[in-house]
Amino acid sequence: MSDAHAATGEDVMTIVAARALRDRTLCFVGIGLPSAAANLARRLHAPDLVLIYESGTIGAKPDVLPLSIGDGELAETADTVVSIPEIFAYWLQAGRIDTGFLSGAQIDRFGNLNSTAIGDWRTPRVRLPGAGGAPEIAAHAREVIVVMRHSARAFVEKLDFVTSVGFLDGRDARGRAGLSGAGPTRVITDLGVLEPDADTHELVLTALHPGVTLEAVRDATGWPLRIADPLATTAPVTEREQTALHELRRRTALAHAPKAPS
Amino acid sequence: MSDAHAATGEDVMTIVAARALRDRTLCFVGIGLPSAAANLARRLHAPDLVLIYESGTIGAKPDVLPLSIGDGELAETADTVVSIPEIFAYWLQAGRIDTGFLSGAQIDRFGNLNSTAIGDWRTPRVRLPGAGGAPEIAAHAREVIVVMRHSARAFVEKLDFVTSVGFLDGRDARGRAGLSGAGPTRVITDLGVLEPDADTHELVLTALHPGVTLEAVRDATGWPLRIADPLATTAPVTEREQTALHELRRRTALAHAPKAPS
Amino acid sequence: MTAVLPLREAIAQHIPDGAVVAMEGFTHLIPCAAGHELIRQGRTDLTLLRMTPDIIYDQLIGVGAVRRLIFSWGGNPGVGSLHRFRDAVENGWPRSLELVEHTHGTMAAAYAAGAARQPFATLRSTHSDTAAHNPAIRPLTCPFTGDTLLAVAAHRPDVTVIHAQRADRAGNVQLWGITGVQKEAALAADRVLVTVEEVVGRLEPLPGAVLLPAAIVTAVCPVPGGTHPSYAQGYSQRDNAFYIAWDAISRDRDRFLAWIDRHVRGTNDMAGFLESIAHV
Amino acid sequence: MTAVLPLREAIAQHIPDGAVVAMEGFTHLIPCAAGHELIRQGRTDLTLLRMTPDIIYDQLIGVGAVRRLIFSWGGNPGVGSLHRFRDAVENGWPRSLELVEHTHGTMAAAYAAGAARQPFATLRSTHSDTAAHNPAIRPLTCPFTGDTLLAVAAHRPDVTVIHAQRADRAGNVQLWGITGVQKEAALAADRVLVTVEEVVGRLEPLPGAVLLPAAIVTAVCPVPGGTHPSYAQGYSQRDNAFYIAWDAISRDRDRFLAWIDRHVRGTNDMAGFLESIAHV
Repeated sequence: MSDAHAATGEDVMTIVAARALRDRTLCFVGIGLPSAAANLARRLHAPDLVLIYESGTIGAKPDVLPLSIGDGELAETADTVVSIPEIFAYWLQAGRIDTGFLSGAQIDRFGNLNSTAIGDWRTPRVRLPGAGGAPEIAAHAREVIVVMRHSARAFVEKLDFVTSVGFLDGRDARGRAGLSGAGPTRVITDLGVLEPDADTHELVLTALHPGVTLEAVRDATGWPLRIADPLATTAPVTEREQTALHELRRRTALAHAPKAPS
Repeated sequence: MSDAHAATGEDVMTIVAARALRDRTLCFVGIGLPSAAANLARRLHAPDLVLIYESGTIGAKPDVLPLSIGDGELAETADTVVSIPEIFAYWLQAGRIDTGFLSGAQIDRFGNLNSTAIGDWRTPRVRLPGAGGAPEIAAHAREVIVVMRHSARAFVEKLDFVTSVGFLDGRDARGRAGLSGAGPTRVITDLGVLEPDADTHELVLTALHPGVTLEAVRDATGWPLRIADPLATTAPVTEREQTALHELRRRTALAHAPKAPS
Repeated sequence: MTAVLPLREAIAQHIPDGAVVAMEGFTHLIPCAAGHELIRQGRTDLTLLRMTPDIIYDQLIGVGAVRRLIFSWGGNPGVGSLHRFRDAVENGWPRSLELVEHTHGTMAAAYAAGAARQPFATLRSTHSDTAAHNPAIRPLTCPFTGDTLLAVAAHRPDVTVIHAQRADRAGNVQLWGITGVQKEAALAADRVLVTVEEVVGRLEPLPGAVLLPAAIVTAVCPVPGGTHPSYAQGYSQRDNAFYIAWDAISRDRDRFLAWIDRHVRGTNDMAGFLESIAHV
Repeated sequence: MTAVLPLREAIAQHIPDGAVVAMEGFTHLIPCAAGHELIRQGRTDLTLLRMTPDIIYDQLIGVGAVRRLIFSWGGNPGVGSLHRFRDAVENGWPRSLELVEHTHGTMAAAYAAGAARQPFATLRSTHSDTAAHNPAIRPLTCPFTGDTLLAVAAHRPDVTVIHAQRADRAGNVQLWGITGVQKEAALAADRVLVTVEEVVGRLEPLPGAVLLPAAIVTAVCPVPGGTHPSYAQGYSQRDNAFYIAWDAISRDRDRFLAWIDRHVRGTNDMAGFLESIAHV
């Protein structure tokens, strides 16, 4: 791989997330990295991945990455556009989504996420945007992929607010709560990949990205992190993956560049 | 009025029902006489009457009378066509309908209607089509106009089955049941017009159609009928009304005549 | 993903004896060809759902294919009674028919709840006796106002069958005109069979059209004219004369059975059926 | 019936201080001109509802017009925080802001329940703490399965304001593209104000278009470009640069107030606003 195309942490997260998407499945997409990953997967191994954005566009096939969930191109290229109540009731709650992406300001060892507030909800130190559709994705998607940067401020012992549930307090808590989806099956960070233990459902580090040390991951995790044995190394980013991602970003930047005044 | 255009009982019911519809209101229409009355009103005094059929067509403007609730012309001339769940939840239950029409095999003195079964529900002597949307019209329309032929078999002391509620057992029973609409504000028959007493909500004969005797109405009513004092006489059918109705029926017959084989 | 296959195979594969089947269509787009195919294949013990069972359900009931009917209005629209339905309910002929009776409001809400995979829908009570006779409808107290509302158990058919104007080869389905409760009925089912007027390369978007994504469509079966005597807007006209004629055909048990033998069991498919009734 | 009138009059007539107002739009078709007009007319003590409060709500919060916010996601889409919203919640500036917080699912269901005039909607629990902090969401036991679901009290705004592409002179309103929750929000309200790109003689039906019948529309106000910096598909482009620029404008209290004085209070209408920001 040439130096000009060296993979950043964001690149690796995006590409590893894209790899996790199977062709001909339904993927619920948010703006930012999830959208990049899903659209990258469409250009690589999953041309028939069905993209559903919470704005109601089913089967959107954008040529460049949307800047917002409601970009016109999503509606124009979709198989159909339905209302928000319909997306949430008939598609998400109904359990039709194969894969949902989530992120958050904080995550705990059971994959629960906070995107609401740091500090007390009533008098927060930092007020975050809030739930959006994340709790529905967390509860109802058949599986959830969490994508977030690894840091001790984000990977915390205890959440200030549980916006979106992972495995609650672990073991069979999620099943007992009547949640149909499998929960977060992997957490992809800029350092590695975490997956839930089959019994306890505690997140376990299962892979390190190339060049990342175990110590770096431990330092960036706010709880005593369990490590899989053997611990895998993520397959390196291929030139094809890196080129496809750069090309997608290049076209996106071009399309969204401010127009000259008319 | 010429003999060729002598008004039948059906004509009088249709025309008196049409007169009851105010312009620029929303009318929920069933096939048959209600549809004829509503479309006649559109051609007489209520050109901007909004016709809503339970098939989901809002603002249908058919040129001839539809043969079924789902005729293509209803969809083609409507302002919009919405789904059945939407018509029932967002329009009917929401109380947006000004006037709904109902009929039935049986009616009692409080305007309750049976269109389900004669005899026991499990082992009926005569099985009727059933509820359809009638109970929702009865409960949720702002007012209901009942149109049915007067006979002692139909105007009964006690219903075998209450498909659609009028004033339940009278007085303030309807209000206590939490029903928002005003209930049946008039019952138009081929003999006259009945309206609920303001206190007891028992149906009272308030008008006789021209040429009909009080005795004929009493004979055709299965309970001791209360008579308003003074008792009005329905304004005679005008030539304009009769002509408009005949013209509507003529065009309808022509439009629905079997086509020659192609 | 969606299979495009002949109706006969789709019915054979997906609708066994005893299945719970919704064949929806609100006057428009009634999937009659699929009903005939169930009769030809001798399917029995079916639980059928439909808001407005009409002629095709009268036929299925009349041949004894139906054990239970979940419905809200059973008549021959604009004509009168369904005589086979009445004979089954009033006289148990050819077998007794269990009724689960709704109003249109509760029936539509039950499909919508099924489409959303929640156990029940909530709506305002109409105080109809209909609800009192239906074990799938129960009172529910509003936790905010204390009002009594109705809870209606969700419809979750094994299979929903509908007819649409068009599908593409990927299995996306497009229907327009009066689309009734078909979207909800399809989304409420485990499997969805769709007969269509035609399969096209690309579905041109149309005003008022509903699109069912291929992801929820199990099988698409090309059956031009598959709604007869109903219609498909843009493709066929409603055969009003047939609705009227059905009254006499269905009134008499022997005449009905002879009609079924000749026109349904005696033909192979919708084309054969349409040919056979054209020469009566 | 619907009145066609200037936005200034519609706001003056229909939105008093203290009103409960939903100004909906899901990234597309956000009724920003109406928000500016509320600021110009000095409206205060408003309860505002919206699934995705963004820049226009940030402005209303920043000038102190809002007492209570009912919402599910408050951010500058694709950019980051809403600084005026954060300043109100974190520091009570310029006044404290009461939050009633939903998830998108409960928020959408609450509008749908309001549209149907039933006291609450039912849906499956997501076990989010969000519901636990919202008194308008309570547990509900399914009378069939015993499962615990959520009951969400209906949204019933005094006024819903939306922006649409077109209306006809009778007051029928047509919108297309991403139409979000606007139909439900409109049907849930007592009064409905609609700003439109244009009023036309006849609304040509379009694929994917939603039509709101005149019967539910209180007033139509022609405001071309009334969504800026959002967009109206077929009429305008999203001003992405403005969303990015808003981050710096809104981060500082004084700069924000100066901006409001110059571009909102210092202009008479959307045309004036667009002119004023074009020359920055």
